[in-house]
Amino acid sequence: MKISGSFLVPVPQERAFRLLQDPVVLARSMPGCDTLERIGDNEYHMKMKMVLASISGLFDGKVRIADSRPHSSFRLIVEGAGRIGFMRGDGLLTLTELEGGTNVQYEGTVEVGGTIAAVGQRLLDTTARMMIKRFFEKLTAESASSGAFSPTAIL
Amino acid sequence: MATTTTKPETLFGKKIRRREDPRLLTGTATYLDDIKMPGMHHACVVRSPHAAARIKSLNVKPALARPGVTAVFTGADVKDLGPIPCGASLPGLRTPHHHILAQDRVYLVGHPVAVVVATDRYIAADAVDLIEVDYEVLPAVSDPEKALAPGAPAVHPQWPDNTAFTFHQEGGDITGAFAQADVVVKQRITSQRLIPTSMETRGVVADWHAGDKSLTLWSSTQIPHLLRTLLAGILGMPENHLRVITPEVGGGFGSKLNVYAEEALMAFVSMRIGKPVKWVESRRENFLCTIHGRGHVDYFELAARRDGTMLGLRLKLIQDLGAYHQLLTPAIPTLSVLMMPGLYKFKNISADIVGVFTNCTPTDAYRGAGRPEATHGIERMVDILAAELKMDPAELRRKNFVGKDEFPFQTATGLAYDSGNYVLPLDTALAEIDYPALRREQQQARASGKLMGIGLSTYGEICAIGPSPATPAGGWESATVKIEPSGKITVLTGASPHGQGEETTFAQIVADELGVDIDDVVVIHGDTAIVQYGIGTFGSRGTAIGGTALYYALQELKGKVKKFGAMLLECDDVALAGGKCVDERSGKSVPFAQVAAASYRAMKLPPNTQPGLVATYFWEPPNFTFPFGAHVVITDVDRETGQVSIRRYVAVDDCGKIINPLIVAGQVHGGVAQGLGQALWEQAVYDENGQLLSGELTDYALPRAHMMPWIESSHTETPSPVNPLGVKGVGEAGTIGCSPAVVNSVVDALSHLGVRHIDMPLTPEKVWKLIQGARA
Amino acid sequence: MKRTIALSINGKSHADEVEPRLLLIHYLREMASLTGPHIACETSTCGACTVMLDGKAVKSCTMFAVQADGRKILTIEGLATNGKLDPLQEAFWNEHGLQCGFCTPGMILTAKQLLNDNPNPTDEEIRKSIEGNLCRCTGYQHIVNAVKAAAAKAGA
Amino acid sequence: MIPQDFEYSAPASLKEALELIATGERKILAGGMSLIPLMKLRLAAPEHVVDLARVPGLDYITESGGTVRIGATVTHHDLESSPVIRGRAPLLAEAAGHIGDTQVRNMGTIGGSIAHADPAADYPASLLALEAQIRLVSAKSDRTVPASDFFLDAFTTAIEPGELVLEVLVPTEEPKEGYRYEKVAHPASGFAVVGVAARIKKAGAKISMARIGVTGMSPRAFRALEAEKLLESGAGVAQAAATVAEGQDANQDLYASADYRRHLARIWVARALSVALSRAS
Repeated sequence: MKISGSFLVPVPQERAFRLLQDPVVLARSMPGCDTLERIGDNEYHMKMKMVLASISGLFDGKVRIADSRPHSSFRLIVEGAGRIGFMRGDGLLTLTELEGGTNVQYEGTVEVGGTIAAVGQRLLDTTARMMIKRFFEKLTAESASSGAFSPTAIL
Repeated sequence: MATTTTKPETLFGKKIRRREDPRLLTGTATYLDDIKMPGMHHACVVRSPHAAARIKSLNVKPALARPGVTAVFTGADVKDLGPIPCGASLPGLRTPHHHILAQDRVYLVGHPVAVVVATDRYIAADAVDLIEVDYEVLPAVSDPEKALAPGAPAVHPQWPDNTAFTFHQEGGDITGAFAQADVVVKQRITSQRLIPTSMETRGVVADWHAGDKSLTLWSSTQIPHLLRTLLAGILGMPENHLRVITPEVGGGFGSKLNVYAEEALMAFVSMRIGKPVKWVESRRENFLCTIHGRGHVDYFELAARRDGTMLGLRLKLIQDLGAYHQLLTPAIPTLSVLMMPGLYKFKNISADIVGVFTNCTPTDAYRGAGRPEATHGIERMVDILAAELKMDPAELRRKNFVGKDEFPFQTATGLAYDSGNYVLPLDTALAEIDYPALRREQQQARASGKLMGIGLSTYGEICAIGPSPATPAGGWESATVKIEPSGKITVLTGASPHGQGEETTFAQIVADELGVDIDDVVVIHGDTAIVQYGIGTFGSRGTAIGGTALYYALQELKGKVKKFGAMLLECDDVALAGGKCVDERSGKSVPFAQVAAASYRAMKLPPNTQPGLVATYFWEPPNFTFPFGAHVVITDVDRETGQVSIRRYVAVDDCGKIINPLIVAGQVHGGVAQGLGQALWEQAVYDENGQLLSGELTDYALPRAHMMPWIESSHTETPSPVNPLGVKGVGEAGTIGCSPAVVNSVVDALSHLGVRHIDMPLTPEKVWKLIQGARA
Repeated sequence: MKRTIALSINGKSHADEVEPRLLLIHYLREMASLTGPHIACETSTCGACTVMLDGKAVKSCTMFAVQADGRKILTIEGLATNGKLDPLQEAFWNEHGLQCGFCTPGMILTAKQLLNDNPNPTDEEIRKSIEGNLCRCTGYQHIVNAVKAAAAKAGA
Repeated sequence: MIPQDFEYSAPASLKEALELIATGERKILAGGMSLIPLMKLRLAAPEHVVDLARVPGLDYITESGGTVRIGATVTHHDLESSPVIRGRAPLLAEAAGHIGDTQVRNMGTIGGSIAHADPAADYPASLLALEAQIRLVSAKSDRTVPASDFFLDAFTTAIEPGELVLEVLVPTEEPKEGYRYEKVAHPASGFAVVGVAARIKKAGAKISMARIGVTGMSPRAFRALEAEKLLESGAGVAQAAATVAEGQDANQDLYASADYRRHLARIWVARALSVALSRAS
């Protein structure tokens, strides 16, 4: 499944780039993330509990940052597996400075398998976009300690 | 005793309500999951969530620690058992070794990796979640055309081109036909993957008797005897130590015409734990692990003269095989090739099949098995040609039909069509709908911006599969008929019906032949310990071949009954009527019960006659049968949304002689429903990584009551000369005739917008986009 | 923790200890030995498990046995009275409203509610009422005929 | 097909139910039509399930002072066939008749359905168009939230931990009003690909009030405010309907793309409005 969109993060580009790669910020922003432990260069072990209304599932997986071109782009790869299936998101994030913040353009693919793929078809796209939206909203909240802009979704 | 000897009314052709129904209507039938045995365990299979992966490690300890879990078995435990068999043989066929459980690699989502055995199905389900499998995910391929492209991931590493076989068939002079042609129309036509979805999923109960080293296996299958033979081979067990029983079977449609890993696996488990064990497939497993149907990408080229004379047909057929061969997987597209000329008399064909491995569920025989794809192809191509030539599609068909005096008709694909009158159902159907008036209505509708279409399909099919040379396992069928000492009649048929109603139609045949009350007849099937060997129910063969075997067994038996009757009545010859042997000259009679008793008591025997009244007949058919028909569909297309609605569905089928019109109507309705399913709603959708996205009934759309049109079904009757009953078979007709009629109708509705072809299913969005495209 | 439930099934009282997670369909089939209701999906979409709960058709696969505590259940096994088939069963038989028979128990009980609520339904109403019951064999046409025939007989 | 083990409580009073759900991870079971399918697939695995079925007095439908009150455990079937609903909130009765199938309507409840907030559920469109209110109670609170503030996102509502839906309050429709619920159902799941609820009041030849709710198209059901405004200021149905998808994120799945869903919303809003108009007097 292809997924793309963009989000305005209300901080300057350089800071946005750092925030997006900061494991502490990532851990707080990724929906359901319980723990994020460094296991290598730009690679982290992650445990998350995805909760969406009645649906919940524990995932164990990895977060990896690759092809990092400071301040302008990088790839974020998130993968996890659990009893209800597995998921793998691979997205290229491209940052451009705008007035009032940084536009983060994302483009990539989301793959799922197991029960969530078999029965979740109807809601997969909606859910994936919702999770990304939540991520950027949390990220914006995290960034708010220094900036005072409100987030604007331009999905 | 004097008696009247007027011939009683026969039951052949009568609407007899089914004798299997009382148990089904009251919930007292025994399906597989209804079987309960003392000490029975429950098995649950651990399956791969990945379409291609290496198994790095497998930890079963946490599952074994769960109270109630008896055993867990993995690939290592079964590595020495024989592979799941493929019965098809084609030159150069590549057959991957199909283990019962994955060894070190998985090839499709749902690939069985381990089996958990527990005292309770809830515990088994819990324990599955406790098995830890570490996979190294590998690239997968799910689209057959992409699988053929250079550099595609190899489904089986030893065959990087993903090609299981190529097959060429040619008849006549195809080059000459195309050279002579004024017109050549070409079209890529797909027949999408479908999921058979019998309402009852598969299931197995296995019960090992250590004392006599024998195994009883209940399976929801269409082929108990073949299963027994093949299973004995997989298990390395003497065949006569294995008994296969089919309980009530809740539908099959071809999907249970197979030998599956779980059948061997449950046998293995029962032998290892020394207890009976049950496995019942979940619907998701059914979608992932039971065969799929269709899966064609076809490239057709049809050559014709300007006057509409069709000259030749070329086909390149790409068959999505899935990851493995099941019992008949590679053979199915060869059936398509056999039927590719349809009902038309041109004698030049060329076909090339490429069988392609993908990381998907194996395809195999699903209702129609290769023939719906062929019929869809030729019937679409005829309409495309009609549009090209600006000819009426009915007229073009009439022009090219095999004439009714040309039978038996030798086709370019090597078949001999048995009998037919192809114009008759077409004309009957067109008269029924008042075709000229509808065409006028269509003109007016178009003028006012409305979209309506009239679609025809004149289909032929190849039934009563089939003569033994044409089938991998023998194409005959068997019947035993016994008059018991009490005079009651028992039939043992090698066919294994599962909803088709042969307990009734066969009893009708017996009642007519022996002149007995139908209620005195019992038809038994589906137990290898009781029934002589048989082939099974599939390919519209149950009545045409199994019924004929019964007919011939009855002739033998009648001869014997007459001998005993004549002996008792002290005359030369007797007639059978009213449950009696009657001496027509004296009017004296003796009831069957007395004849039977005398034959078993055997105080006195007619000359050269053995005691008892039993006859067995194994009938080898000399040919297939070739039913045909015309389906006409009138559709209205919502211009704003692309929604297709069926205004009328008229089916005129010719399946030869009809034994029970009620049952035949049911077969037509059900067949049409599955054809409509393909035409409008159903498709198995995989993503690029081999995940089945239409993985449950919440996404895979089966026809529901409110989605179905009223089917106006009628028949013409052209007897088959192939068998003495004159029957041809009807199980698959509705499915084969339906899909091209629907698509032709919708294309007809949109033809003035420049639309020439639409691939199935005709989802509203797809149709809407075509309408939008035409506007742009 | 197991709980005791007491309920009436086909007019008979039953009391059993069950896990809260035990689905009603499993309770009926495994503990009450009533195998008429069937399981044909796991997504509550097929209707093969339909039984009547206090006179209303429900999917017994989408109910825990504990939810049925104190209530009245009718399964297909309880539909015929004193060996005499219900008019719907009789009509399904006469009209060939079944082939493999797997969906039939659920189909009949859903139709039963329809005829209770609406003794003289149109074709369209019949089709809508059984939209939650999948049948893969019949194309539904003979089922519609059967329900109409049963209604006609009741009205006669 | 087999849920994970859980603890089960069947409180006999509302007070007891609210105490039970006040702490911990408790899942409320009403008709079970949304929850149990998820539990069978183990997509939901609550540790503790609180069954509201034994709480007396939650299945009422009453009407007084221009408000219809619907208790949380009223089933779709009861709603669809209730003379009060059919007479005073017929739009809701029409929508209830489109939910699921016979069996689902017999078991499923209005409280359970709206609390689950499936983006393709049928009720939200009608409740938005009817300007209904939802009363939420907990052991410590009792508040009423307008439908427009209740449905926040896919599967996300204004319900706070410890709260449950007690009742739905629907202002009665006037007899002269026209209404319509239209639904494009997914052929397999029966869920709304797009569902449209429309209400129209006329003053002479003019539309004096229009209310439009749309479900299925986007992650949350919404009111087509722009279209309502246009209609009330004299615009035609086509012109108003053309605006409904504007500014809305659209769902997509195997069956229907986002663009097609937007298109369907426009078409069916127009069609629902036409029927509503023809019914208004």
